[in-house]
Amino acid sequence: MDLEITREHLMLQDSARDFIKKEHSFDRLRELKKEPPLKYSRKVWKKMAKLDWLGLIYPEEYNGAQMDLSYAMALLEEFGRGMLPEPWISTVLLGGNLILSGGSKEQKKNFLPKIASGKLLMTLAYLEDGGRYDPNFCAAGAKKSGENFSISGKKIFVLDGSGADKIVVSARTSGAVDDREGITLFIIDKNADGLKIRPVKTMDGRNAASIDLNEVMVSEGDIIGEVDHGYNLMCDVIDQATAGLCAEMIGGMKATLNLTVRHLSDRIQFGKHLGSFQALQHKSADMLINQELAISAVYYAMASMVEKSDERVSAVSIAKAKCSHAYIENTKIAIQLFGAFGFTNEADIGFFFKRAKVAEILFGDCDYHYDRYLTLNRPLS
Amino acid sequence: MDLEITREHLMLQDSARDFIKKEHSFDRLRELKKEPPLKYSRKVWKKMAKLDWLGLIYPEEYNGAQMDLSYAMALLEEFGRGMLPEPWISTVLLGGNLILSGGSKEQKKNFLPKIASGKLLMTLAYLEDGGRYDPNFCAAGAKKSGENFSISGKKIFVLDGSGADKIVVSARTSGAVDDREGITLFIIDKNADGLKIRPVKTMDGRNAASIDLNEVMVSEGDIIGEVDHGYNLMCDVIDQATAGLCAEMIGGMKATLNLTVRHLSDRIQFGKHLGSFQALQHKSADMLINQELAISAVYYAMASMVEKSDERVSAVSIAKAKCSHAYIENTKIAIQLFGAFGFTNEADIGFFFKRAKVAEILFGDCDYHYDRYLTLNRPLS
Amino acid sequence: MQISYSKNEEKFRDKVRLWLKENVSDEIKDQTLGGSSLDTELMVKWHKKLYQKGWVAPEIDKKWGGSGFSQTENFIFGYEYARSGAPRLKTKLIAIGMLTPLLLQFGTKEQQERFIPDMISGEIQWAQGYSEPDAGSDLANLSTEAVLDGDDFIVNGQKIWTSMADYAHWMFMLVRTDTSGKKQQGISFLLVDLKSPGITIRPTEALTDHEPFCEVFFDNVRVPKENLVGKINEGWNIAKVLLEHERLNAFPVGEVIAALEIVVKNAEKINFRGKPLLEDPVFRRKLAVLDVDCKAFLYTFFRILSKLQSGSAPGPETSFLKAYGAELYQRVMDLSIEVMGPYGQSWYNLKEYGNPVHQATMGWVNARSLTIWGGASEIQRTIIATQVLKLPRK
Amino acid sequence: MQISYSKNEEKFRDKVRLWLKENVSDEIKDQTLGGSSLDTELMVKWHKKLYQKGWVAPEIDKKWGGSGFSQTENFIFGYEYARSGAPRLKTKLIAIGMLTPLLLQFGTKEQQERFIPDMISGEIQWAQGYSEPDAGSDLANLSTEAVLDGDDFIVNGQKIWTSMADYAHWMFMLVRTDTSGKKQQGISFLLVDLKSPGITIRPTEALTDHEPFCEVFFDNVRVPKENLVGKINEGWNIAKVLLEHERLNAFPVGEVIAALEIVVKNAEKINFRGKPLLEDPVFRRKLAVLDVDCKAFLYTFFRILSKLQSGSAPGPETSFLKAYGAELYQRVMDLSIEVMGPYGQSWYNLKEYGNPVHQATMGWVNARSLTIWGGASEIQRTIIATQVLKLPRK
Repeated sequence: MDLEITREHLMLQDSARDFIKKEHSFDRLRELKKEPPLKYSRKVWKKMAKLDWLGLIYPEEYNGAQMDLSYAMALLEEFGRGMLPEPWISTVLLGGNLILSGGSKEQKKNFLPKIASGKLLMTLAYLEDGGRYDPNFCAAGAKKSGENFSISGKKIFVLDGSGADKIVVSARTSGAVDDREGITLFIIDKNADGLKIRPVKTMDGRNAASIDLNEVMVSEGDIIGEVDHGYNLMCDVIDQATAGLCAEMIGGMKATLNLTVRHLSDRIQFGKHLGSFQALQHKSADMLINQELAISAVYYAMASMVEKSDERVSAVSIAKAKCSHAYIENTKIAIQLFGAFGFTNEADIGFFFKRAKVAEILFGDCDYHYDRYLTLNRPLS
Repeated sequence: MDLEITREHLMLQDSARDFIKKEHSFDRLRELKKEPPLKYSRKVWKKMAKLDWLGLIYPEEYNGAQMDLSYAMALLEEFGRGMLPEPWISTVLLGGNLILSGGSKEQKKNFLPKIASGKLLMTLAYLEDGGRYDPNFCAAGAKKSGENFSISGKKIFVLDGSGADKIVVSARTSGAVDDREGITLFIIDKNADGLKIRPVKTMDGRNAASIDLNEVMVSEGDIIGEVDHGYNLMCDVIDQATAGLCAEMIGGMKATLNLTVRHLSDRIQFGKHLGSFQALQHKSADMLINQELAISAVYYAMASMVEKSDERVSAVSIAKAKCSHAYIENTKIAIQLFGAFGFTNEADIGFFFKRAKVAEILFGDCDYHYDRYLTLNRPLS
Repeated sequence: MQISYSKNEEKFRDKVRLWLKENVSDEIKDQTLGGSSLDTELMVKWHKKLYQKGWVAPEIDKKWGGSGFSQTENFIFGYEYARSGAPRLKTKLIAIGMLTPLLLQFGTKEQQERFIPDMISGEIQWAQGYSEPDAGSDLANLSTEAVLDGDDFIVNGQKIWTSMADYAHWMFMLVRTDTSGKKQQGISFLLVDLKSPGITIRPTEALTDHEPFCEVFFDNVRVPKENLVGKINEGWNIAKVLLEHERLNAFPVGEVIAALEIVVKNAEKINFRGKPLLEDPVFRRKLAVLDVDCKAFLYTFFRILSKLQSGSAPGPETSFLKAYGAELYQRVMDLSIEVMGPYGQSWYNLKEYGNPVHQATMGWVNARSLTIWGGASEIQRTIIATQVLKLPRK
Repeated sequence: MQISYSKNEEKFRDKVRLWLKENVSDEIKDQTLGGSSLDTELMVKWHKKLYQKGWVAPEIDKKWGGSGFSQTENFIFGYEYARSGAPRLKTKLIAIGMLTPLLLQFGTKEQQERFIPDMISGEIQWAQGYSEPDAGSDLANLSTEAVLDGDDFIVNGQKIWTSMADYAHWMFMLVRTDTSGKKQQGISFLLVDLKSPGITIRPTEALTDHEPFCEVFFDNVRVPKENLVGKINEGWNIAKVLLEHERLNAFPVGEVIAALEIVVKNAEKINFRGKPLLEDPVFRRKLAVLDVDCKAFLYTFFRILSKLQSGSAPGPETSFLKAYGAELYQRVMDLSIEVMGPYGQSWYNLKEYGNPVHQATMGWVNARSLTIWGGASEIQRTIIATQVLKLPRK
């Protein structure tokens, strides 16, 4: 049993912290908010490539750093702490990861080195209207048409969908709308005929998109894995991204608590430091408790991912349920303890509050994961 | 719109308070706890009769005081505050009330004056193993046998079942085990052949019983209302008793808060009164909030009962859900604020804690009433 | 005891309900029922319409332009108003709810005549100048000073979180006129024309990306002596009365119930694994809890109303209404976002997607402010503990 | 990072599991798994059995009669032990968990040899004398005094909430030996034979109707000087170390998970409208929340264990475990009562009714004490705020 992170993880985190200090700030976020649709910068992205972060989990043969998922999570914790908006989860953990996990040798050679060098941005489009958070709900259809497939349908809340060069789209090649079988994954170019990418405003001021597919033609070579059998691959990759998101959320929680403690230690009311009021002390303690339990769950999920344990799906749901609850809860307390100032865009704390809400929802909210946990661990007879 | 109680209610409450001060104490409760199976005293009961409390809600022609249900609730609030264990709810609001609401003229003449004078104790037996809180779940069967009925089955947690002279028993005369139709109410004498009353220890040290019925013979004259149609009558009476119990719970909450405030105002730790610690102040404030919302719900339920409004069933479920939650929650906080002393039988506060738990469960817990509320107000399409 | 309305009350309710039904447009409801505030232009129009009807200030005498409603009518009106989706007037909380009754109690006849009618007609908008950088929850710590110089006060200092200062024409404010005694002494209550030279107004952006409040800087601003309300150095008592008014006004019973109905309507339309979400047992249970809590909250309002009718004044025990109401509203808003599933990420409206979402996410963010303004929940609980429960202060 | 056991660890776990399965009788489980404590007679028998196996004091060196387990083994053992339904030894918390490591750290060689082996064998039972009527949460306020008179201390005063004083042979206690300085100074740590003349013991009845603690009165009780642990007037530091041990010991991870499994088993057997309650969606949702919280709690224990293994000591950050663990256990117990429906009213066992209820109601009542003993939850949160988060004290 070993749930500690190593010196190598800490070194990676140190360099991430230095990078964020130099290249990023909350004022940069305030600027990016006003720049639709990207909400991040390709320049910073290229610099991240130079640090080998974009190929972090890819094999050396594709110019990757060949590190395991625990390093991705270590890195993401720092991104969460510093609120770095660059599309690391969507490109590296979703899009690229699908190719790494299920792609052909040729696809790997074609895509992974480009991702690692920062030249290619990718994402996954799987949510649909009426399907809530279920990846198996897939009405978008792909019809065989000679050697090719013609895809029509609509996907919503595609993470970093504006600006992605390639979008992996789940589409139904057989079966009923919510069957697990019959889903196929297609790589679609952003400039494909019939594809319309519409930017969507998200609460945290980041980048999402709705995409409409109107008879978009895709060749067989752009299928990841096998026809009809994309579901498991997709779920496994979403789980890895979820674990990564959880690590980001932990970083956000830590920053939230730090900011709050600093505020309580500085501000004076009624002749005393705010932080000396017992009711506020106890709320701060609750924040720590929420945070530490979430951290434990995420570390465990991370370790079970790295170990490819049978528990990993369940562990990811535990981690996401805990993080979804703890992050939004802690930021709510923080806003309250900051008082009126916390309710302004001048305070940094608001970024965490809004990010917490979006992160709570991304890849499924508490109820979705409680439900998934039950289905796995306490199946109905 | 008028939810205030009147001067007459207050006068009734004053006399109840005087009575309890004279005839009752927490040390009396400590004694009664050791006296199975009754857990109350017939002597005190007789004194209550002299004050016209036992016929409070019965018509004058049956020696009652002919007051509406709001007076019953005013009285019960004081019983709850003082923890009077006498079987008022079971005898007056359940047993006698069934006869008042659905009995024949002869039954009324036979039973109500005896109840009013303190000579007759009654109760209702309706819960069964496997039925949880549902009054329609009724496996106990009554078979027609000539002019009579032969009843067999088992009832559990019969309120004040030990010591009751007559027990009204719900038994199935037709239909499936959970049908609403086909339930008939029978008055059974405590000495009837085939009836076995077994005392059950309850957490609050009061009186409950399990009863076994083995071919108990009952004549047609001992049926309340019509054969097969006892369900609605029974539910209406249980609702009245539930509203009464809620009033008792309010009294208990008020006493709980008073005791807690007194403790916090007296005890000194770290050189300050406990009551000056902000975290404890805020918990006390939460107690008040819980209590006041429960009171509002109970007053509304009471008024809708008196007015026989269509809302009354729903209002009772709202009141019971609020009281069930608030009373146990407040007593838990109280025990915590009392610290180790609160965890002993020397402190009075423990009586409220245990009573709160039993009251939470009596006539259905929160979930039961949430469910009932939904069925009434947000029926499934 | 009685839970039903009298015939006359029922008639009054039906009249109010009908008028609101006919006059609150879908355009308005789209904005208000999601918890958001109304566009300025729509708001000005609405205020005019309501003023013509005579319903801007229900509790104020007709001679000032109010409705002169009885307390019961006032309650019925407020409840129906909120449930209808009619917008909360910009002047409601501050000008109608607080300053008008305050001027009626403490103002001179001249002040009343000069300010009240224009306040009700909406011609003059008011802002409130209370908080300062070092005087938030600890309001008595304020330091913006006013020094008498001939017939004028000279005001210097800074106010923050002044709602609508960029929109209002006048401001009422607390100033320090004496520093020698206890903090609570030496505070005065002034009415200030915001066009006065020396005033700088800087809007502050809230988490909603709107600018609902400003910083206001005073640099040797001259305020005529006759704009003092009450006696000099006795402004703290006035402020306290005003806070009571604020608490009762900050009791969003109709709003919270209307908001929950929106949640239900959305849950009816949203599909969850082949059925409306409203039929999902887990969702239903969450709904029942809120439903029951909203009802108990409504009944509490009935209870206080009964008390008012019988002539007893609501004292500090109403303090729990502000805290509980705000927290209940937040819980309803939480569920409103949860209902939306992935759409809960969206910022403002996503109507184009045919999703039954109004401006729920903005309303959700806005709801966080309810436990901060007008005495934070922590302050409310301390008031309950020390003033209602009389717990020792040390 | 690694979540699985090594081959050796797995072997060890299987060995422990097997022995417990063979030796924890149904009679014992009936009592323990409902949250209740074991009958004295059964407990004495069990202690003997466990002692013969050598497993009474897992973390203590074999030369004292302990098991000499490694830290990982110790953890595995503790977790399996609790989940099996084996009873918590009466000596576990106080004698094995606190006094033994404390004597090993601060005691003289003579004290160690005299007391530790008998403590582990169970021949000598110990009580803890800390709290006093005016020293509860504010422990340093204690006033029971010990005055040196020749080779003896003369002890006068009163202790309360001393667990098992009616059952124990010896007691360790904090006494005041100096009143001149700060409260925390002038406290000493004494070992006292409870048969000494001048000691009166009065059991106190708890809400469970048991008598788990006593008041102990000291009237000129003579305690030999050699029974002082550590230096005179330096007992507060010893007590603080001891509180750390108490916190780690008060971390009921196996217990809480075992308790939840009982809830599940009962919910499987209980009928709710024609189906097992375990299949009811609302119940399932409540279960999932607790399930997930229990798992996160377990993983936290793993995390601290990993830290211990890599040589870092758990500091005050473990304080949140006590508070959270106690509250989590209470929540599990709440659900355990809820599951039972009407049977939740019963006091103790109702086996005769064929109901799948052990001693749940007693366990439920008992659980309330967890947030009070060993530093109330409020104290724990203050420790977190001031010592971990370093918030200002004024």
